[in-house]
Amino acid sequence: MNEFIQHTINGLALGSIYALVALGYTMVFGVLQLINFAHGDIFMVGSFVGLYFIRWFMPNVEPSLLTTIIVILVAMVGSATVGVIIEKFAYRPLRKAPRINILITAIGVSLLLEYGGQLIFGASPQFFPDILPRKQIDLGGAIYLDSNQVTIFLVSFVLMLVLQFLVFKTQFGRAMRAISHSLETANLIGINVNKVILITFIIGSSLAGAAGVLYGVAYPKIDPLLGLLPGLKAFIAAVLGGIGNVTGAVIGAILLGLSETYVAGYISSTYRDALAFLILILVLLLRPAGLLGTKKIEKV
Amino acid sequence: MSKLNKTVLLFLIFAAVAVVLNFVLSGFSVTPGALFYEKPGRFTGLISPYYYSVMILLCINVILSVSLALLNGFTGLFTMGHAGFMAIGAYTSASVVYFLLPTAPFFIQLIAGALAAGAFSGLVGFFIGTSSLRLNGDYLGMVTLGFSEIIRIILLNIDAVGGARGFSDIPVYMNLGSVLLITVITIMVIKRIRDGRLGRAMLAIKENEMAANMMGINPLNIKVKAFVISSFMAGMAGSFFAHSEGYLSTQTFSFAKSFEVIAMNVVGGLGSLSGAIMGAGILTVLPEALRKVQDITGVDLRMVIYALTMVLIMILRPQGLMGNKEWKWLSSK
Amino acid sequence: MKILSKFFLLCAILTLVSCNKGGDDKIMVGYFGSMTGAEATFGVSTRDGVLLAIEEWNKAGGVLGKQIEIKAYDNQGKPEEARLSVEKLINADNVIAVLGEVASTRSLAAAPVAQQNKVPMISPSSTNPLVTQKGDYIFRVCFIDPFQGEVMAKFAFNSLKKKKAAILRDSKSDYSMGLATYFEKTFTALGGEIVGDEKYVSGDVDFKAQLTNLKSKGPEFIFVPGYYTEVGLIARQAKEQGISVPLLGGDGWDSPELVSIGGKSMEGNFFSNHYTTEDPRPEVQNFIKNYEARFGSRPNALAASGYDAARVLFEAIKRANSVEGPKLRDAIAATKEFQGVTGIITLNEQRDATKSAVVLEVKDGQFKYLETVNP
Amino acid sequence: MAFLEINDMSLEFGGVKACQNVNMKLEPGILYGLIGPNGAGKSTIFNVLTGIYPPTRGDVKLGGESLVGHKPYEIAQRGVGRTFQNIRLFKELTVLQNVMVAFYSSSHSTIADMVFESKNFHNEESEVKTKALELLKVMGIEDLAEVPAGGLPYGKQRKLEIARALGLNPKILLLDEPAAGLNPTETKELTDLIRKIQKDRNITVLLIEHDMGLVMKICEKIFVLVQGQLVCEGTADIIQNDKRVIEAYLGVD
Repeated sequence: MNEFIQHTINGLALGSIYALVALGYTMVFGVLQLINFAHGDIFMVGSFVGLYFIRWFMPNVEPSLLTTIIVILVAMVGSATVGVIIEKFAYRPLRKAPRINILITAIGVSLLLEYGGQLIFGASPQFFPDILPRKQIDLGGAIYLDSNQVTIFLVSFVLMLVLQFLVFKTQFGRAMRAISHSLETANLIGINVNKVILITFIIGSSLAGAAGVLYGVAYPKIDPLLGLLPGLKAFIAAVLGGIGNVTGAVIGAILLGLSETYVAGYISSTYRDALAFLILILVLLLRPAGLLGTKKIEKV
Repeated sequence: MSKLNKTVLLFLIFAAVAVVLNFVLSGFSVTPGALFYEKPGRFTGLISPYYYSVMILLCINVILSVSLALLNGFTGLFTMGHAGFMAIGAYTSASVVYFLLPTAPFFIQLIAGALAAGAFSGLVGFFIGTSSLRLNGDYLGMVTLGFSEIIRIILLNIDAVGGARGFSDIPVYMNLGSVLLITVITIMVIKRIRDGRLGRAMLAIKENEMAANMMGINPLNIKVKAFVISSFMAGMAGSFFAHSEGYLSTQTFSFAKSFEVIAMNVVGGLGSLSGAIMGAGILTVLPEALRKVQDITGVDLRMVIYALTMVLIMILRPQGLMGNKEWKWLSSK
Repeated sequence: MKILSKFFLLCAILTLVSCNKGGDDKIMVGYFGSMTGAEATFGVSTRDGVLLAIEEWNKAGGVLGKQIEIKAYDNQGKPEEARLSVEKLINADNVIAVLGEVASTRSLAAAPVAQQNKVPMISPSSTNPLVTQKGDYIFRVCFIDPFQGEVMAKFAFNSLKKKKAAILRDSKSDYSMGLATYFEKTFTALGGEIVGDEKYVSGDVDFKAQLTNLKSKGPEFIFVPGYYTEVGLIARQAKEQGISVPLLGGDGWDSPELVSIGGKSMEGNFFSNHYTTEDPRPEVQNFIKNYEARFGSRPNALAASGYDAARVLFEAIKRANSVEGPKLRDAIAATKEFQGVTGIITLNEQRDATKSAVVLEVKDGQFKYLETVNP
Repeated sequence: MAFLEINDMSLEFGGVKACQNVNMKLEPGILYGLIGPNGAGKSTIFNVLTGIYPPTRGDVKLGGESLVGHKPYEIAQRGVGRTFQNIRLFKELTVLQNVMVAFYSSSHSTIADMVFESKNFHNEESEVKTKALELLKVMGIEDLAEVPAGGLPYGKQRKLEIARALGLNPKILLLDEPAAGLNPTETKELTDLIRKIQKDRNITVLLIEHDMGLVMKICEKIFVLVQGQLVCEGTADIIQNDKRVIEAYLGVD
């Protein structure tokens, strides 16, 4: 039983990391209907921006909440810049192209960031410094909770609420939803489509940047290929929850994190990734709209 | 003269050309093995074994690329799981030859291996196809990617085929002549399917599935057929890969391999058979040629250039190098 | 159309041109490794070790009066690329010997090519026994999985006096699987007990589920025969899960990054290695000093192995007084008590290095020498 | 018993009633018209007939057999050909290929036939080609046979759609606003053509059209659909004098 509780805690923690990445993923998909393969790599860029910022400007800083917030903000700016460049130079020229072309471009951009990253940052894994004060909480019965796990869980939950507000309560959110419904119509009713998409990219990418730093805090080993798997997992999570749906992304991510941890705990970790893909296949075949996808109105 | 005979004649001409080419390139050896079904032991011909290997790899990539073109280019099914079918083919063929026919003559191994690989891969293709072809566009892509990764993870956990250690000591017997011949046959088969009623139905589905449906065509049936044919060929390519490498590891069949085949189609031009061949040619030769660049720059820029090419082609020339056009010998008239 | 065919032709010409032959005044040595892709760090470190050896020898006048030149090809971590690059090294670049690969899978893919062409191949750190069984031109300068597995089993049982072990192995890595298997064999033969056996996949970052399971089995230590890329995180997460028993591992741990990633959680863990930086032998101290000067970082085990593989080769060329395949092969095979950084190397009948292993403890962020285990 | 029957058919989308209790009986060899204001559900009836939407209630029968539950391609194979309001051609295929596609289900060459280019294959291909060319000739676009369909002018695309539908050798032809977007000359030409085809081949035609003049001129019997309900049926004279029809068209406007 204790083991089960520990697995559950770990699964929730893993899920909230996926959720951080999935939120940005689902935002971009919601507006552009594009599987932004490069999202995982923008997330990687966020980690590295954070790392280099710490190295250059605050090498001997003591772990504190303030430091973490500063690093996160810097990483968000860095990632958003990359996101904007990608949207302007790679995706915008293809706005009217067949979807497959855009998807292939996304794959190309993703490969470019990964291998470019290896050239710039080096291929070796690097250590991400401890910037967040952490504490081990003993829950008794040999069950442990790490303060980082709680932080990340809370951050993803709060971000979800913020996004939810943004999408449903603001002028910008209305414009986003209009574009998501139909790009042409949105254009006709006077929405500046390019601007809204650009802002969506900025939000999505800076979310990825924040996630990148938190990922570094949780798993302090970062390398240029780190975005690949979390990117795919985040996509799976988003599909599971109903792609384009903010709440769905978080729920999907938590469910994915939990099931992966249970499989690794009770069956074999070798099949952990296979399970994730199996979930993807089953969801797409049996319920392509995802768990929360039925309510069309909720679609971003 | 009936058309069937013409096909046979064409086959014989191709075969003769392939054998002569292999003969001249590899080593002027006249044993039946060296002529038809063995990897030459010594290279005294026009090219070194390195180029011989590159050419065999090129043929394998062409088979992969044109088989994907059947799905991607002609039927409009975007799949990202070609590496999975190749893996099934490679491991099936290697297992059949290694465990069941270790002492059989090379040409029996070749045929049995390739057929078993194609058949099993086609069978898996049938099941994946029937279950997932209701989906369209990127979702189909993601599902096939998922299947392909699952196949890879399962293979990694089968100890009999080496698991993480890899499958070694697979008999090596790939001969450029036979691979070349099979490659040309594959191209012709796909060309002829494209030009027949099945191909027209595929193109119709790609253009407008609803209208095709209203013209009495069962889209699911056609898509499954395309899927099975394509996976059969990818499986065969896997078989040739296994027996030209002599060694298999699941690392080869990650989704990077699937992307590579997609890139071949894209570079050449989606929807063009000639484009698929050209794309395979460029993406096989270019990385090798870029080794020279590596000498100059000191760092390996190959993968970066590769990725950049993919993006630039999509932006500047989305129809690929060939567009919809075909070389004369592959055009439908 | 015309432009297209021209482009095609250009590609073909580029390939042809890219085959250049080493001049008579140079000795061409080939290296192949994974220098991009997920395992890039291994290939790059090894290449740097090889480069250092070449530069040192060239500064000292080269070998047989000629300068040594290296041709290094990336294989992106793919076995088929590994095979192709060795084909190119041997047939197009006419190298006299090939150095590589780290991963046994890629050495296994490439070895038949070297064997068939009678060009010696020395693997710096492929530890699977099968590699050198590919033929009499295939060598290695590292010890093999069975030996290292044995070393740690004996160390745990005899020196640490622990009886209950758990294993956490990398199911995607042949190296890790091999070490775990031989560790298990020796440890149970000694009378120890394996209470838990879990797997992960290299590239994973979350090991908590496996650690939770292992913890519940109450082992006295956990054997983690993986690479430093994962072990640092495993150690961290083990502590987070309240696991306080030591972790044991193999030479894949040896990297400065291990301690920076693992931090305090790495303290008190043990691993077997080829050498210790405390070794006062000048080979070792000079290597560390020069490597740091040249590449700005401390060398890891892979760099040291690459360095040794290259030097074993150059010594053999010198002794053979020839670069011809068969003569060179014989000279390499005759390597005896070579003073390598990673130990005193003697190649046995199976063309594997027999050399002693050392056990190191992580203490205050340093790798402290504990004991030497002889084969 | 009528040749094509729609019995008490209703179709709802999540509570929205697209069609309500529609009853239609079509006899062989007659040209029918289906008219009604925008959004009356005319195309929806076509979509039910061709199997795109299964009806919520009621039945559709062709030659006494129910079509409900059959897939669109099965219904097409039974002899229901159609064109689309928003043209759906295979744009990248040539005009000739477009028509040849329709012969898919009536031809038999196997994959082996195609691969070996057997005698069967060649005979069938040339037969299909001849037939397809004939259809193009009927529609007067045979000179464009090798042009990609997407490049045709609008009017010709409409004609090609009809030729393609005829390739199925249909017993009943459903034409969804074939004259939409055409100028008066083209409309006149097309009208004559439709009548000619219908007479020559002795098939049933059901025509949706906005152009009242056209419908009144050529249709032997007309159905009027208003808000998903059939309000009137009969000859042009009856329709023109029906109160409900006048109301629907004039009164509401």
